[in-house]
Amino acid sequence: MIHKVVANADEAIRDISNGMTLMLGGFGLCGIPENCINALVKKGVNQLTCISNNAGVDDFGIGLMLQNRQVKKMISSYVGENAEFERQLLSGELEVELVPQGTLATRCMAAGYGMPAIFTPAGVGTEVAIGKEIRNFNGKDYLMEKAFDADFAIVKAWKGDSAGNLIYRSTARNFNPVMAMAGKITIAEVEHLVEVGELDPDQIHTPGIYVHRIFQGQDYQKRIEQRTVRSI
Amino acid sequence: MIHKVVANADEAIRDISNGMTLMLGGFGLCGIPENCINALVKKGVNQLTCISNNAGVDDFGIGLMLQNRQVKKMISSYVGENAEFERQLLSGELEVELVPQGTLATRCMAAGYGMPAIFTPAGVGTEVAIGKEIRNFNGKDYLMEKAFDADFAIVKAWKGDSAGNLIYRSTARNFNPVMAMAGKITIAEVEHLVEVGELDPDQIHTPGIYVHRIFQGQDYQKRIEQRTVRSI
Amino acid sequence: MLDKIGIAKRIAQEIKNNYYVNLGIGIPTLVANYIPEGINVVLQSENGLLGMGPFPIDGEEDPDLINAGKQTITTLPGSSIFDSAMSFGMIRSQKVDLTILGAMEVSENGDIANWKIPGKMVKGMGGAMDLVASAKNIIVAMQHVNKAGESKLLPECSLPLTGVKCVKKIVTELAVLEIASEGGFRLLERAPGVTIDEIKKATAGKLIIEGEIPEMKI
Amino acid sequence: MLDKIGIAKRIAQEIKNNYYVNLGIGIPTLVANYIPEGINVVLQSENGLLGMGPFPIDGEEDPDLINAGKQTITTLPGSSIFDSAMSFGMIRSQKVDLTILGAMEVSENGDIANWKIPGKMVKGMGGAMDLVASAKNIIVAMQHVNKAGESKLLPECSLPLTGVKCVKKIVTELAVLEIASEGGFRLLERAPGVTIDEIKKATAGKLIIEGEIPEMKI
Repeated sequence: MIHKVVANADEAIRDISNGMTLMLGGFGLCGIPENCINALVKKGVNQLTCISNNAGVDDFGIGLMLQNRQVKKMISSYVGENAEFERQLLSGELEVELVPQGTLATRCMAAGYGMPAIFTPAGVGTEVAIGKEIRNFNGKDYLMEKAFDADFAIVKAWKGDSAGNLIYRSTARNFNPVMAMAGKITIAEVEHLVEVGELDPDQIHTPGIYVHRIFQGQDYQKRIEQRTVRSI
Repeated sequence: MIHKVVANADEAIRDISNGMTLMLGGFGLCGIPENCINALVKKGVNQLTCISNNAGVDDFGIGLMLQNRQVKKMISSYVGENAEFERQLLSGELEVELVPQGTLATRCMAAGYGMPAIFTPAGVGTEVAIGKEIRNFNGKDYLMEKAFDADFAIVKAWKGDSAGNLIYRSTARNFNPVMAMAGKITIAEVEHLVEVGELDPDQIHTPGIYVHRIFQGQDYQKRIEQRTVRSI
Repeated sequence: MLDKIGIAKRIAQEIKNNYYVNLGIGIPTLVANYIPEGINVVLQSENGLLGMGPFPIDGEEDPDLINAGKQTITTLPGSSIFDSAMSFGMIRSQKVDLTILGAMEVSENGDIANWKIPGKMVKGMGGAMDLVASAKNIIVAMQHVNKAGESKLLPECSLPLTGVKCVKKIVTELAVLEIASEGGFRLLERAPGVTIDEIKKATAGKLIIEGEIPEMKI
Repeated sequence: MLDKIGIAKRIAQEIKNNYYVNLGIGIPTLVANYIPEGINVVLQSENGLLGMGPFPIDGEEDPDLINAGKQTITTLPGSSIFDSAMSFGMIRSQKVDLTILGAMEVSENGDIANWKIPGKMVKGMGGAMDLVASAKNIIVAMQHVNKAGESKLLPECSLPLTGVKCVKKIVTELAVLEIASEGGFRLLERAPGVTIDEIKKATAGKLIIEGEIPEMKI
């Protein structure tokens, strides 16, 4: 087996440099690579293009990178939880490309599956379609959307082994598997790093071939954005 | 939960009729829907188009349907284990469309993912490309290949629950998950049918939404095509 | 006139046995509470869950288990988890029977706008564009008029579109309407105590009224 | 002159540490037995397995666990299983470092034919077309001449192609050759005891011989 373990987030992101394109897994604050985001903030690398379904909140997740003015451009589907984001966007400091959520996921998958483009009906007839090729199949119009091209994909998993195999937990899976496949270099942080042989091959969500660096994450906050409970 | 259980293979295939297009899971004889194939042979339905990576062997798997002259056309990637197949093909009794294995899998996935076509470099410059649109992305040529359109997909899983959720075992997974997503109606036969709640939601390979009928299979032979062992 | 719960209750009547349903944020989320007895329904949450259960009881929230509105939720026996690509794969391939979502505007040919107010609001479309582009059946849950008192049922949408010619039915505090195939809002039911004139006044797009219009049964 | 095992041993020297490798049926399968000590390599089997282990011991065959040649195999610690779409996804996205496969013919510009003999053999291409269209590095393992004594290294392939301009290197019983970027088979090594004249005689395509040609070290 090929050994992928690095010591920590700082080592994992050591060669991420200004101007690069990063994919960051997670949906809202669920399943986000907390350790790597903190390390990126500490490192201060900037002019980044970030592909992530959301942009965190003001004081957590990608929101921390926005506060720190490290992000040149966000490619996301929904960014509505972040006042600083909205300020930078309306002031023109931040470029934003809004992408339908399924298109975002599928453009990641396309990269990981070696497919240069995909067809989707999402956005036909809307401003998302502007400048894009439209194609009719069986009487229905589809947009041609290109695979993403990211220097690094950074994902968070529940368990991982030293060969880079990953298992996610519950809806913290979300964008993590499709982004893990899509980076030129993929970094995985995990809550539980185990030895090879401890994970059942049938249960692995991301095969190790897609993962270049893996490390045991520390001090996960796993914040809840909308704590909602029922009365019994 | 929506209840998908039927009594047996005969009930599951009750409305498969002459001239239909079927997808059949499996790779070689590994992970094939043995019960449904036997029921199709018994029913005698014919003029079928079968999409399956392989065509079985003379006396097992899809080979039984070929012996019985039920197949009008095979769409496969590799058919080299079947003398009756070769005879019918060379005599012109059987139409055959040979498709690169990755293209076959991805055309199934495209159907299940609502993508009308995909791009792949497989077959560029070969006779597989004849009549197909070629498109250059980033300096490389790709063929546009269409999603399959199948009346029924018939798959075999290891475990399944009454809501149609499926878990495959080892390399018997192969084409089964991508075909399960692709049928207008999907039939799953399983070695172990369990109640809802017994399968871990994180470990389900095929979510029940893709499966319309499920039943507990009987008398699995699980033949080995190439028994290969090592001396200790 | 209906309140939000009334709208949710009326929409719940549209859910048929053995449906897979995607519920948007807001009123649509409330629909889950009013699904009739004996109706089997599986809720899909586009962040990657089939078989969404109720909110957890206090103290059992799991930060790894949320719905598309980022609310803590639970699973049910028979639930399954999957990634975002598969989630929208099943949406695009029309395995989801019914999508219920909110809107800022609906046009008389079934266009919907619900993701952007130029210069003012830039939250993004999330999964809405994928859902409306693919769903077999789309019901919009919304108020008939906006806070300024202007109709949200228009000849044409003024806001950037989410999708075109896709809405099938609209349930508001005043009425149930369907988009006629030839264009126009066909009035199907009045909310309790609401007159046809009130509905006419609140509808800027072409309103089609044929025969007796019954009052909703909630 | 090498036997099949010799060819497999020579090819095994091409495998670098931390490679993911896909081995075709026949001689390529044998390569797994001769990977040098200290070289970490993970074998991919395109039916859906990373981390292919050796054949099982007698009595431990599992019908659910086979390789792309339908042989019973085993997994190793760190193995993973996936479906056919993901398997070819990782092949197309060039996550597999090296593909080793057999051929009926190779042309001097790197075209390969290995799936069909019109009117005679119709077994199909299996995964070969996907592999050759995408792999970063393709090594062909084959006999230098066919059973009729005709060269399989040709100016142009006569059989239906599997892929174009994709082969990087060829290892036969006589020689190691690479496809020159300007076209032609550049002779890199002779098999033990084989003369340059023997290689010339067996090579119908353009053979490029520059400087001393060393003998292989097996």
